[in-house]
Amino acid sequence: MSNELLLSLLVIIPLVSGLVSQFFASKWLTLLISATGVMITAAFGAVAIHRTITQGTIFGLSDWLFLDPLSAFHLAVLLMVFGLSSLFSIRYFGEELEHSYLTLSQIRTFSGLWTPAMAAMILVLISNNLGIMWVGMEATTLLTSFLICVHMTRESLEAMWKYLLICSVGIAFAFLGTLLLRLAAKDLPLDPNQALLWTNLMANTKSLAPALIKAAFIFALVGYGTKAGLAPMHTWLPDAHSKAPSPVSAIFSGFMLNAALYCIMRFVPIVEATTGNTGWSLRLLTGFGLFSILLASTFILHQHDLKRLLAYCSVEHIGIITLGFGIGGAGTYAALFHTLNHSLSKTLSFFAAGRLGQVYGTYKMDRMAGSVKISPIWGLGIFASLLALIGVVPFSVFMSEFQILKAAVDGERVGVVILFLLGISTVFVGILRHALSIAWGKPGEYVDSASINWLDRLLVAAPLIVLLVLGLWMPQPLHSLMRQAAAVIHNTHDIGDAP
Amino acid sequence: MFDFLIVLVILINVRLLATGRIESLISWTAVQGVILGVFALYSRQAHLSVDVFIIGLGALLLKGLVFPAFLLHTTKIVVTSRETEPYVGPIGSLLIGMVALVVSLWLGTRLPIPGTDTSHLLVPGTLFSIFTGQFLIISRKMAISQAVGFLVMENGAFMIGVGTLYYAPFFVESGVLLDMFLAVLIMTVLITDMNRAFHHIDTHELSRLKG
Amino acid sequence: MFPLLVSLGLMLFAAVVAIVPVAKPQTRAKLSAIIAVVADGIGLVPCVSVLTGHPGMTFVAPWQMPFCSFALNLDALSAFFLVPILGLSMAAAVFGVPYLRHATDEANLGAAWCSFHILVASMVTVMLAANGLLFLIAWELTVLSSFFLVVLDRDNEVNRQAGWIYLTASHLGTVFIILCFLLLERETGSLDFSAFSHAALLSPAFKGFLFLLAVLGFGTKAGFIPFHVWLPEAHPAAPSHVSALMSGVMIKTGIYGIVRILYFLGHPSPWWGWLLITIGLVSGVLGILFALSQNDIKKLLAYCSVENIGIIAMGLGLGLLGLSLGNRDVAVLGFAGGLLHVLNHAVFKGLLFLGSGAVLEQTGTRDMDRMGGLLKRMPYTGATFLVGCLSICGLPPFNGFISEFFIYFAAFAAVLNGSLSLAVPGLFIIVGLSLIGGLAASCFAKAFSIIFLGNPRQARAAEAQEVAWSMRGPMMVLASLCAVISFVAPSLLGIFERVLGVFPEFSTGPDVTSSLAQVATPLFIITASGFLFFTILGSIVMTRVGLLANRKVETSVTWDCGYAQPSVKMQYTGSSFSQPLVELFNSVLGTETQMSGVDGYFPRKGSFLSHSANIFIEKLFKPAFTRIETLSHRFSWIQNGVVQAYVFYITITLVFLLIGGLM
Amino acid sequence: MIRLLHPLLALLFAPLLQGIIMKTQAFFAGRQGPPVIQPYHDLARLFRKGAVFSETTTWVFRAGPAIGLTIGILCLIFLPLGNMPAMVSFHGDLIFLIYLLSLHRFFTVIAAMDTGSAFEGMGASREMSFSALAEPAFFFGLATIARLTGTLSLDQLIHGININLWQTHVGSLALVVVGLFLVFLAENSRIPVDDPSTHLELTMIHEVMVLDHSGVDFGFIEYAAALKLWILGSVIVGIAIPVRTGIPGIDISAMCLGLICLAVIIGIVGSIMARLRLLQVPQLLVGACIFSVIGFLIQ
Repeated sequence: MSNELLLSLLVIIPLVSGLVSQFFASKWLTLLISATGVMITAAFGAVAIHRTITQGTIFGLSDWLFLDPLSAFHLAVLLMVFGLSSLFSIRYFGEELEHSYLTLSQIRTFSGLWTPAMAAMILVLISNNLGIMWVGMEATTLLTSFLICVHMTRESLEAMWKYLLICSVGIAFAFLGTLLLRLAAKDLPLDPNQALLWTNLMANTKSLAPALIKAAFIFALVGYGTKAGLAPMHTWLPDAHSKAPSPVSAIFSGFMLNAALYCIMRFVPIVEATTGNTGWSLRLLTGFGLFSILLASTFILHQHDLKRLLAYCSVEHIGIITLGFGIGGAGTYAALFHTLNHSLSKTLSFFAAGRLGQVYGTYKMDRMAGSVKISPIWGLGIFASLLALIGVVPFSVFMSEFQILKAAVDGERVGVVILFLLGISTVFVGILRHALSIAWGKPGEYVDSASINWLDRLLVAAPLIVLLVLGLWMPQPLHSLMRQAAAVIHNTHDIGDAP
Repeated sequence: MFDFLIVLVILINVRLLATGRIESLISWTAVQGVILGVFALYSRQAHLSVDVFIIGLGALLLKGLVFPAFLLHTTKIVVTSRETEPYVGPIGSLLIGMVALVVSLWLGTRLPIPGTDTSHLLVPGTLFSIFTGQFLIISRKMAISQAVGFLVMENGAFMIGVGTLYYAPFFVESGVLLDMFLAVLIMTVLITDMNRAFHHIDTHELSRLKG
Repeated sequence: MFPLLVSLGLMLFAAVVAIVPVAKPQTRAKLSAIIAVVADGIGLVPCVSVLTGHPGMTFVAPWQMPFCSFALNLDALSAFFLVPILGLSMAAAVFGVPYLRHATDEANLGAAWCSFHILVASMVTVMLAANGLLFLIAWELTVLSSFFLVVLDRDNEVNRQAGWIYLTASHLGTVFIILCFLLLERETGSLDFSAFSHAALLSPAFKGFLFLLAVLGFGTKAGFIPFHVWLPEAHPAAPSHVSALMSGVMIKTGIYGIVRILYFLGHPSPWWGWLLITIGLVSGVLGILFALSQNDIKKLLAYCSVENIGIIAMGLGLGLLGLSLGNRDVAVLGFAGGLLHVLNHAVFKGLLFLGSGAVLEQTGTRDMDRMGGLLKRMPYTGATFLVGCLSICGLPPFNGFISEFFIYFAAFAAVLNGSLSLAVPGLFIIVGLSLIGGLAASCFAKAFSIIFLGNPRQARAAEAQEVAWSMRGPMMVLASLCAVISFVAPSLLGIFERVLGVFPEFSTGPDVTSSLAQVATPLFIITASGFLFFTILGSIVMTRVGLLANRKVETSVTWDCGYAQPSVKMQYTGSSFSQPLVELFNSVLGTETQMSGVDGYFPRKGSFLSHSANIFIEKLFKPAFTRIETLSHRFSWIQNGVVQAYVFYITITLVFLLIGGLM
Repeated sequence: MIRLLHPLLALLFAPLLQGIIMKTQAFFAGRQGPPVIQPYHDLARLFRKGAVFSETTTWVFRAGPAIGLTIGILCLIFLPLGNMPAMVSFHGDLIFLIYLLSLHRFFTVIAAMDTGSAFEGMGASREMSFSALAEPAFFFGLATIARLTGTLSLDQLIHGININLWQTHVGSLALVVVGLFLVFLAENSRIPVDDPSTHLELTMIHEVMVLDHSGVDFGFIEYAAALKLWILGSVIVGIAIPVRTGIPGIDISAMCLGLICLAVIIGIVGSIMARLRLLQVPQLLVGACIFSVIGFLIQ
């Protein structure tokens, strides 16, 4: 199969499966088709990633589509998160179907938007053209906004409105950023059709106008940063995450934020090369990262709602990732590693929160006590994932945080080290307190224990095992993929300074 | 001719800042959309091919007719014609608008566009539109006004896009337009839904989710 | 090294055995405990051989992990710490089999044993690790596995709270360790310990900073005041055999860490010594005072661990001071005393916690004021507990005295020969140690007599029975070790020679042996007088038996100045026993009492309640945490729910960045 | 052979010191008083008696007195008297000595607690509290002198104190002696800390702990108490009286005279002072500590 076809299929299959799912009257079938679409895409995606690893960057559609190590790495995370979330959506909505809470139209809304949203995110990753990347990102916002409202309540409407408005504003900035980038390359002797291609821009950084590039980066940073949930643009995030159905929250936190961050990372090497590798953009990233960590940590301390807590935790972790990118050097590698770790653990925690929420009928943490008794599997899931999120050994989150810290210490960034540690320690204390009572507190009287099947076990075990293994052992292919991805951001072929 | 159109856009922004009526907001945005459509077609006259023409015309139709029509339709449904007590009154809005204009002009001097074939008002005009849109979103309470603010922002970005790039990839531009279309569509649908759920569209009261 | 690897493997295997549902939980528990005992035994072999003079060993395995290598190193220092770890684990595993059966329900049994084995395995790895990251992983696993044991009794809110405090404190401590390692890595270029020794060449100020980080980080684990707050919460909450392990050896990993870092840092500055001595004095005196005011036996023991850690810190501090000021005798004896106390404390604290476990199992309470008269019903437990009490008070002829004697000796040497900057700390140590000794004697006289002597204060105490042999056995072994260590003390000097020989500072300059030789004769005489003691005692007892042989020996009620109707309630309780001292030191203890007195002509009922909260929790940590929480509330306006405000933040950010970026 | 002399002296004449104290007190009270050898009569009588044990008690109760006596005898081995050397001496023997006494106290206390009696518990509690404060003062005093004489062995330490040292360091030595004397009073349950002559009431410390002991055991206790008085007394006298002529006759008699004087002083203090309130005892002991501190500082 040619690379062209392969890359196109990655977008087409999900779109088609979203469309197909609309034509069936069976609720289960609709859900299953959507999940099948995701799985097929995942298979093709795996092939594409494999090709990137073995053959290097692959291109398609006159270079408009490509898959370089950076996007391949993100694609791998995406596929993992979507694959798991789709399985979980069967379980999650299946539970509601059994109690007939869901109508066919709601299921159709979900299926019709779920895989197209995936397609949009894949488009973001595989498009070499920064304009198309923007289109994909905006499409993501639009497609996912109605996913928040699968259960239409006052609060979910409010959350959706905030999400839509804030992210649209942000995305508009990102659009301007993209245009400014294009303007900076305006007089380059390039075919206009090829002028917004990232690879072309990278090849011509010497002749770009620094002032415009800087402005472009600021707009892109604020714009995509809004979508990524960087503080202080993160405000939509707790609302949207807490009101969306859990599978949707899982992809929000597990991948959508990273996709936006990925867009920023596409800008970074251009900016750095143009401004003479002074670390200007990296300093901005460091600042946003630290601010996100600290601000999120203050909100984590007094949260009462589990999903909001997890949402703020996402802000914190996106902050950590951004900080890692901002530190640069080995920090970039660590940030990529953290992306993977965070996505896995956050996905699991949203799964668990969702299922437990169904059992308890609330997300208020003081009423969700004793989950291990109520549902051993999911109770364990939420507890383990919360531990993983706060960086407890031997989960791999510890490793990536350690590496980021190491990069900061090696770079003699005293302030960064102190603030970073302050932030994650606060989060540790704040989350741990809740984790203990959620796991082992005294459950309320009217809570039935939940039913459990093999899918539940799989959904808890799979991410946990991966997190555990990565915490103690780094597989060579992943290692080299992340190194190459880091090299893409550093704009070096020499990847010697990464671990 | 360019400068004239850009000044028109800026003046319309000022008008938008000063008005409190939703219908007036929408119709002035429509005018702005039409101007931008003309702007797009005019600025690309030298390279006019079929796809560029389609994009230009599409932008004119969408921004000048379709979006305002959507919004006006929604306004009818939700039966609200006036802003209830915006956060900032007309005078204040105008003052802030002037500050924003000064900032935009200053930023324009810091952001020279390569080449000599573009108007020096283009960047300030764009930024001013962006700021105006932002300000509308921040200072108005009705959800529709915020949608209008979003449109104004997009108009600004559109202006610099077509004003400087005589030839943009068809896919990118059409993708952008499609996204815009969807965004406005979803916003209007959502506003209708919200109106059904809350019996108002005053976003000030949409503040149950906090902390 | 091979036996240790086998030992580690077996421990992990035991952990697996404990949780894989192939047999009944009880069977699995027993099986895994047996495997663990075997593993501990195997592990002890190389440790003992290294301590007896065989060369150290290293092992490096390929491990795919950035910055990490699976490098293990067994030198005399780690062997010295490993011996108590493995030994006490063995005792705890044997004790745990019958104990846990009562302490937890069957569902938790597998998890409890699994955590236990991982705890031991990770402690062993901490001792062996020769790479910073490997060390950290093992270190954190120690915390995590013991955390699960602390919260084993999960329905108990108090235990969960204890678990939270424990994990939080440990984690915050670990942050400092991580920083310390990372800085060492930055300066030496690798996280391997072999590279860390280059740190000796750094500037004194930087080394001082590293030392401070190590004290903060490892001191939290060791339980230095004021970082000790987790200790009195977590140790009582865990099952007793685990408490024994935690108090006996786990907190010593903190001491190990400090010593290990000291080995890297080369020549110390005097203030390091002063710092450790100050910490030691404060921890020692306050620790035992807190212990004195407790009614909960396990809490008492936990606070007492703080005290003993203080004694260890004093020894190490004195050693450091001697080293930095060039007084070899003080240095060697101080270190040796501190290290020996590590070993000794493991033995007697393990013994005491096991004893408290036995008592807890029989009486169902940790409140000493509900016990009493148990010596008659549990003679073995009582006798071994008494040995533990005597040892922990540092009374001859048991092992606690030996290590305190080292420290005294070093302190007196400092007072005798040193300049004033050495003599004054030495004097403080002498006084502090003697005060601690007196308070400890009071504390354990109270503990032993309230639990084991007098009349039972409650029905369950009256129905207590001696525990199973498999619980008695470990206690008896540990009790006899208390005596044995004391009696073989002169021959232990060679071990210290080797342990200190690893220290680069000691491998150069005058011989360690000559300094150690000073205590050889005293130790020999002390040992000999131990035997003499028993000889004289024997003859006196014979005399007594002879004298009483043909005389009338009666039994009666306690005379009590002729009061005819003594009641059980009239006995002195633990709180009344410690009342004079508690009142004397009330300003630091903050003991609160509530009394409703007996009033009127026909008084009905009076009540008295005393409660000693930890002043550091109440006055330092709680307010600090509350403060942080209130501070965090200050920011909640940011998320005020108004979408306009949210967009406003974005605009402001953008404008600032634009102006700042393009200026 | 001379090394055996001091232990023998102590074993034989320790009760005599108590007799002297009683005689002195009687003299001050204007009474005839019992003969000086009355303590020997008491001991003999006790050793002839049977015993009554409380049902509550265990072996700990029986072991207490025997261990106490054992320790009293063991301590004598390490004890010099002026120029008269100790049987055995080593570096750090003073630490060992103090801890042996501590062991003695520990067993006395738990033996008392074994009865389950409120009175004895009270005494035990006080004994432990006060000794915890007395011990640092004792150590402080010895440390001061150890620094002055430059040795850690009690034998050499006492030996090293002579007229010259007193002349050069009279201030510190005097303060240390005062401090040690206060500790001595406390450790031996003397007025103003404790009153051994009453056998009832809530005011007692040591005596109340042995309420339930009888017969042979009580004899052990009494004898051990006498030995303890001698042990601590000989340390104080050794420091306070710097007669080191090297002529055995003069040295020994000087020391014996010193011990008798000490007994008389105790008697006088016991006669002219009242017992302190319990709350003031810690202040006294802290005072003793401060004496030693100043002694250390001004050397």
